[in-house]
Amino acid sequence: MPFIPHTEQDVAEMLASIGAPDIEALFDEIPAGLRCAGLAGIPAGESEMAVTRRAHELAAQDGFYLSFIGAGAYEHHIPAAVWQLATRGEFYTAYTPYQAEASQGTLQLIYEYQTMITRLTGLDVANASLYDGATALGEAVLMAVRASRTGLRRVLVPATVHPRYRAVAQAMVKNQGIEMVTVPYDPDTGTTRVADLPDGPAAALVVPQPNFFGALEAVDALTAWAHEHGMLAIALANPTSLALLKAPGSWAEKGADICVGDGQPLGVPLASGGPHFGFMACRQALVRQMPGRIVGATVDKDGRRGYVLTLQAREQHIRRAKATSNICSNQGLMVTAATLYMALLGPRGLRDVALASHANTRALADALTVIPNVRRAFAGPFFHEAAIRIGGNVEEVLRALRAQGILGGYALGRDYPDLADAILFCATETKTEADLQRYAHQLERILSKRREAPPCAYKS
Amino acid sequence: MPFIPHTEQDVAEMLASIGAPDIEALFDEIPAGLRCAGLAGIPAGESEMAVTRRAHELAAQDGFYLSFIGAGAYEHHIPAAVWQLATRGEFYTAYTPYQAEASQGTLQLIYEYQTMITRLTGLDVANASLYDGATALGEAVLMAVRASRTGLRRVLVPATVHPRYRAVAQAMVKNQGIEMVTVPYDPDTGTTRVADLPDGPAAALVVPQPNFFGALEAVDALTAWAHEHGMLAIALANPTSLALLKAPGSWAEKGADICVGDGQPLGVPLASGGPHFGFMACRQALVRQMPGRIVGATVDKDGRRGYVLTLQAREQHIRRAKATSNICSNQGLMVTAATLYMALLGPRGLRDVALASHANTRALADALTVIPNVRRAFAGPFFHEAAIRIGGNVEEVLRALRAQGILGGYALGRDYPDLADAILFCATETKTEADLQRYAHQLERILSKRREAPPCAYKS
Amino acid sequence: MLIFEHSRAGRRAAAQAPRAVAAADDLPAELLRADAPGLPEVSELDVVRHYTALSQKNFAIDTQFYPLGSCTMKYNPRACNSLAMLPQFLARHPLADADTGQGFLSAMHDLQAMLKEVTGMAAVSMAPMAGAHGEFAGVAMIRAYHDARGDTARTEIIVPDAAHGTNPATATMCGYAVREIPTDRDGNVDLDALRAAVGPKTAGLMLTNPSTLGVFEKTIVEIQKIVHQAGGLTYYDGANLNAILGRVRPGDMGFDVIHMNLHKTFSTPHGGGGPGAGPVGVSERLVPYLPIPYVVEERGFYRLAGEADCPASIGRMSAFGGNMGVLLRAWVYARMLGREGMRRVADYAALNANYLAAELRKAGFDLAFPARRASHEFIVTLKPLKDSTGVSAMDFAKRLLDYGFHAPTTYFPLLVPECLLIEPTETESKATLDAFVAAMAKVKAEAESDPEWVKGAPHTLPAKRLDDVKAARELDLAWK
Amino acid sequence: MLIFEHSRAGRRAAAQAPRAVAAADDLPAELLRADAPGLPEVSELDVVRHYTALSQKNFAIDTQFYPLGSCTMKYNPRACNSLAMLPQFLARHPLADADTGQGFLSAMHDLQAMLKEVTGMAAVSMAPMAGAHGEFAGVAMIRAYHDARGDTARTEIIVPDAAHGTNPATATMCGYAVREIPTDRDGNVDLDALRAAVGPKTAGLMLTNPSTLGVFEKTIVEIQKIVHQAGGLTYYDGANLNAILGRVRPGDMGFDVIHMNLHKTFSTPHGGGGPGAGPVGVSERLVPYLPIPYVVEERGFYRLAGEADCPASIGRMSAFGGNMGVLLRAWVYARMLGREGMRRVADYAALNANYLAAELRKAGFDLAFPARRASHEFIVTLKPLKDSTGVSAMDFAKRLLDYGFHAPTTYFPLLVPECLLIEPTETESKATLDAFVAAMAKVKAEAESDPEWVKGAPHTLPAKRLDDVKAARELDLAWK
Repeated sequence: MPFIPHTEQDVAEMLASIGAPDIEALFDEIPAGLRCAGLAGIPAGESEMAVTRRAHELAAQDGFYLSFIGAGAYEHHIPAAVWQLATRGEFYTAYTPYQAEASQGTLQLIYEYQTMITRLTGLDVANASLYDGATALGEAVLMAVRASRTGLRRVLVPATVHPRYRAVAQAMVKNQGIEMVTVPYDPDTGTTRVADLPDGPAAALVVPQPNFFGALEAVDALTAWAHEHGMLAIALANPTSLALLKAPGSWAEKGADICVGDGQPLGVPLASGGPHFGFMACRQALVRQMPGRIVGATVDKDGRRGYVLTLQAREQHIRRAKATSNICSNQGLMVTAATLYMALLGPRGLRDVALASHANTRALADALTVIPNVRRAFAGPFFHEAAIRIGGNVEEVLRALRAQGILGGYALGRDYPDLADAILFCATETKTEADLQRYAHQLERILSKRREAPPCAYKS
Repeated sequence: MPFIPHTEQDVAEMLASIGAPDIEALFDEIPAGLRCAGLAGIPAGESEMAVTRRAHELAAQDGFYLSFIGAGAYEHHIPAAVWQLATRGEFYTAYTPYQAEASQGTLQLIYEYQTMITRLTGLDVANASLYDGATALGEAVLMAVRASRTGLRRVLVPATVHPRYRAVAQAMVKNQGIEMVTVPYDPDTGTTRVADLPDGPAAALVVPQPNFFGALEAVDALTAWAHEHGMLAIALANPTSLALLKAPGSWAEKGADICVGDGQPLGVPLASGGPHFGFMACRQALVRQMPGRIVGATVDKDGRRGYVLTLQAREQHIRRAKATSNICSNQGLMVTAATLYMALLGPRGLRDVALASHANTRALADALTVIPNVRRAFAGPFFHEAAIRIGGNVEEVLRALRAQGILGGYALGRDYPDLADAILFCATETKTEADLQRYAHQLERILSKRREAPPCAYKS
Repeated sequence: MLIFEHSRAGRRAAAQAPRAVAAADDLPAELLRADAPGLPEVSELDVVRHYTALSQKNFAIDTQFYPLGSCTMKYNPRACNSLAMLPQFLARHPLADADTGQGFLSAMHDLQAMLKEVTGMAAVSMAPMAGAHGEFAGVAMIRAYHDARGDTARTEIIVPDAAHGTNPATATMCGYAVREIPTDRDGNVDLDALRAAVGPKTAGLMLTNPSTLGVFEKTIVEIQKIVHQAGGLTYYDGANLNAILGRVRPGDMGFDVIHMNLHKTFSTPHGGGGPGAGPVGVSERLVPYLPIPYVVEERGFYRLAGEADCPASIGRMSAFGGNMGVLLRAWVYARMLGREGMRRVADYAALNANYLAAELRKAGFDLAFPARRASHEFIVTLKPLKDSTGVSAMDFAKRLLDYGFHAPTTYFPLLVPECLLIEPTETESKATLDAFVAAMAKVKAEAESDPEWVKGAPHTLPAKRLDDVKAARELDLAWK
Repeated sequence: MLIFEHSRAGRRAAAQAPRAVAAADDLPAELLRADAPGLPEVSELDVVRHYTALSQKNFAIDTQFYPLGSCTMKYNPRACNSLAMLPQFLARHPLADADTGQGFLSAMHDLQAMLKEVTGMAAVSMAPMAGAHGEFAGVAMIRAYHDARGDTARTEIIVPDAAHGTNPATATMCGYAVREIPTDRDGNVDLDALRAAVGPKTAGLMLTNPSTLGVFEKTIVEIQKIVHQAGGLTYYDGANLNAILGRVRPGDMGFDVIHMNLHKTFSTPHGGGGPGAGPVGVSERLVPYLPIPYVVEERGFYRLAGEADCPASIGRMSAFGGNMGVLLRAWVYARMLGREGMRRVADYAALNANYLAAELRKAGFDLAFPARRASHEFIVTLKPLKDSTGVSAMDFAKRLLDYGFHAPTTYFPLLVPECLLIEPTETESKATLDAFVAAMAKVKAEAESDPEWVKGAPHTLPAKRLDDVKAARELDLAWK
């Protein structure tokens, strides 16, 4: 019996102790009519060996591609130490540290994580994670509405925020009667102009940096505008970029009030979409409105430093219907990985990753835009992602690239009809010069409709 | 500086403490003429990311094959838990447990391993490993010569012992004037006949079970013969087979005196040849002649059970020129894996592995020998390996199979000129019926010289 | 020591940095940060040694019996981890087209189908990333259903008082008022109270079964009918699915929605607080509202369904579709268990819980519901002990840690005073349960003979009793 | 508790067994075993929990500073492990043809070339599987060289008295008599004694440099010349190569053979006692005798050279050619270090050793060779402390464990009474070294004020002082 240690003798002794004739009897309180005859639709169990072989075959079927897709999930080198340590049984098979004295490992790690996030974001406090960047944005919107002195249920969200994030946040907040107002973007720069911010009061303005197009927003101006209009400023940031770009806590005069984002770039594999994790930091004054677990330092009976879950009165298991959120399990193991990643990279390493990613994307943009009819979609500075217009059928071109083992980027037309011929691409530090050239060469060939004999086999 | 934690300030402070002007000065006792200018032939260092990519590319280049090669190294399913636990830092980065109190993890594990080996072999004591099965055979020969009351420097070794093992043992013992006499095999059964054992005294007889051809030797008769002639019997056994076959300690009346073998089938990856490990067990009376580390149980100051390295007076660091062997580091981590493997498989699981391997090899032998001109090379029972004669050019056939992603086995002609048209093949529990059919189908096709259009792509 | 305390200006794990490139001189200076972020500056060995040491301060399934009620802390098979982390699975970009992920997607489709089968529901979406996330999806679907019918007067969700806090919190997040109903003496939902509570305002009911009290709701079918007759929908909180896997199916009980916690029932790791996965199954009428994406198969080709396929969907739950790596682990587990193995989960979870309850009772402990069968968990109340010795459930729990056992869940459910909610799971052996009973008995004896010693526990852990009050009062949430 | 004590008849980790097949009824009954082998019958969780707990009882580089002299316990980069364990590398059969392993073999060729470069030798074989195995290969080559010339009167190997025990043991295994020569007061080989020892019986000299005394042999070139002039060959024991990597090369010193310990200098793991790898490098005249296999490249194709290529080879060292997985780890490490990184190894190993020696001296400890530079390690003698307090080096070492430091090597080299051989390695930080000095000083103070406390150490470990004598006298080598 896989994973069940009982011997026949054990079972007999246990049933005798219980006073039950058989295991069947343990279910005698379940109405007979409900009892299920079996699970015919489920295959018979297989050995670890058989499932292992099957999984390897499926993985081999999918293979590897040279990927230039970013659009919210970024390929970075993950140090080998990260997952070798994160999957140690003591991290991997513990749960939420309810018994603090028996969970100092996880608790101290989260406290260190919270500290790292505050230092990246320039804000005072951070929580122990949310599901992903998109739900973190939704939680930030809810939090801002709760925290706003205005009582307003209206939040301004630029169209340059990741379309999926906007959709997820929308699904989260709409049942509470909160309105998300979309702010259009400047078609020249792909960024948000202060002039385009709508009139009328709102609880908060979301400020993405970099934005979905990879472009850098005028964060100081946007933040200042929000504060001037009595709104909170919610920063939405890429954590890698924070090693290079101004911390949200330093935007404008007073800094952003809340910062959220997706932590995936910090040591978490792409993995077809998850598990990733959302991070959230805020000013001290807002901490009681923050959702999710928070770890605090304290002392033990002997006065020695130790760590506990704190401010639990915000949470669902105490506050129930009045909790700041319904979140319970979060993305603890991802936070473990991210903490290891940030410790291994350090301030200079993370900055080097940001710089190399920026430089590679810049070099790729340069290489692509020498191809006839290919041009940058937007003017202005970008971080590690940029958009080109190719003046042709994007989906077809991407398919042709895929046949060469290259994932060329994200078709912006899927979300922005006016960008139907645009590709959003990203080249992180993982890309070599040869990789960039290969992309440029293949794109040039495809656009000029030249044939190339055997498809190149990076995918294996 | 990869892996060096020193800051400039650290270096300055440390040099000041030493009283040296610079690091260069620390080498001032090395004659100037010897100092090396640099290592021009070595490439510049690369980041973990770059080396990781390179290693993945090399691995992808090699790919996977459907392998039916055995010949001393066997593909078995390795439970995922084995290496996840064995590579825990506490096992992976500790060393020989010289400080017993700080090494109870490794010491107890080795004690458990020794116990498992004694139970598999049916002998009294076991050591903590040797390099591999071949060197274990060499050590067993040396040990038998030391232990033999006859003082003879002559050992009988059947030709059915793995040719590489014979070569390695030969290289180990020849400088000590020990002669290894090869005993011919019966060409009908591929086993050793008592009648073929040579006259004249010797210190020991080696008895392989199964032998290199996968065939089962008449171990009782051979062992009895050795003992009747005043020789020690050295068993050479496959550890998987010991779950099914009679334990060497039970061979004939008195049992084999020493048992050695390669532990690789017990949870150790094939890995192009190593690291594997050799195991060795013997009767209690011979323990002081045994080479290598041995762990013993004892008690601590409070009378609680604990474990230490023991009988160190046999070893090189104490006995120096008079040691039983020069071995120092052995294959500790492989022993860790093997212990985990044996614990996970248990007596029934290991027996199931042995039975399934036997059944698969039998089924494959049946499937192959219906092909015209293909016949078993030897009559008689086998464990999980058997030889066929194909009446054709073996190397050419193996090459054709390889082109289909199949490694068809080992060409016996490389070591046995009279078996030039023979292939030694093995089908462990990892093979499915479809795998066996695929091999049989392809061999049949190749031997009948039919062409098959696109090569099958198990190799990826 | 904190990792920051190992930091030394200029130290770094240099092998981890990419080749250095020039500063980003093309970026406007006002957008750049002036100072480096204050991450620790440490070596790779510092990191490995620090976090290895930290890990050793945790209790975990891999090191201790961890009978944390309602959390299903069972063995996490190691193969689930290694197979979910195959390089190709890890490397795949979430926005890569479906034709680059047929292997992965086929496994997802397979899991989705298996979850449909074990719950008996009409369809499943694996988009939610945790149990509470699944609850949100479920209640949002209930709301979408009523809204689509123009039935907007339904503003209440009924929740038993024994429910997990996530239930009322979820109802609030979906814009509903919460109406609590009491539990009767036997641990069942009070049917009269339920009948009194339902009405035209009833949007639905959220119910955990087996309940958080560790017993199966005997009147589950009546409950469902009462709510349905009032026009409400029924939500089945599957937190305790481990207790009934293969024995009884929520779909067969007539429920409209269920969420599953794969980190519980399908043994994906708990990871120190996640990630989990909270797939939802629905009855026919809620299928149009399922969260996206889910996996669809068309002539052997697998892909994720999106907005265009599901116009009435409550929408996306996350940017990229769910905790795929967790789902892969669940898939491996489910394939290893198979149909017989799944049923054995409930069988042996029930056997262990009932045996442990019986043995503890014999050892002098009071069960909260002694007349009932335990499901996969049960409640001991230490009220009498507290009254006689002053030793609380919290003290008792802390002292268990000294004996090498993780404590059961304490003070939940809230209805039972000084309670321990104990869930042994099916993967623990009788020997372990017996050792736990012995430790429980020993702590009880200690409480009776030397209550101060127990109140001072733990005595042998990396930290002694930690001061929660100080932590909340003098907030120290980041190192300075 | 032993794993056997968790065993229960009929229990098993069932997911690990292949599909059951019928008994092997075709095999003769007399060849089958009657009883099942007495392996433990346990669940997968039993195994995971038992061995996780056992692992936590170890000191290791990943958890403690481990200054075990002559063992080079430096940080083992984690990438070496994960890359050596890529599925394709693990799956490849050792007898698979070279064309199925060009990726793997090219890495091996690359490593072989790098090892040639760092040693300055004419050729390298990576066949030996540990340091002692490399020594065997080296001395066997020396013998093969003399034998090939018919120079059979050479029956002695000269070994300094400070040598590792493997040196004389190896000489014996190769059929040689051992002639020991003394060390002078400064820790150098006594040249006069060497001159007196060499002669027509001299087959060769085995020398460790830097020596086991932690100092560089200043007269290394003279030593080599004396032996060569007598017709002997010279063997360079590379156990301490970490001290000179990139600074000086054995080949440049005129030596004929060197072995390297990749688990030391190239940071492959020590694994609780192996596996190591002990490649050998040789001068031109020994090239024909190199052990097989080694990697050869012909027009971009890589393969292992065998008997046919190398008719004069001393032969095979193992069935399949070496500890390939260990070599892969060394390759990853070498590529990450590169040429500058290799030289830095010696630089910072020397810096750490000399700093630690200086600080310990300031703390009142006696260095065995205070007038010498330390190489990568050095010796403290506790003779004065032993004389005044009765606290031995062993007691001292055990007490260090209580402070969370693995003890240095004790009682080796044998020449120095009550010695601690201390090797910090380059991967430890100044802060760690300072903490170690503080612990050393504290133990010294304890020895002076309360010697019995130190003699009773360790006090805080999973076991107290273990009885070695009983272990050897009442042999208990397997559980019954």
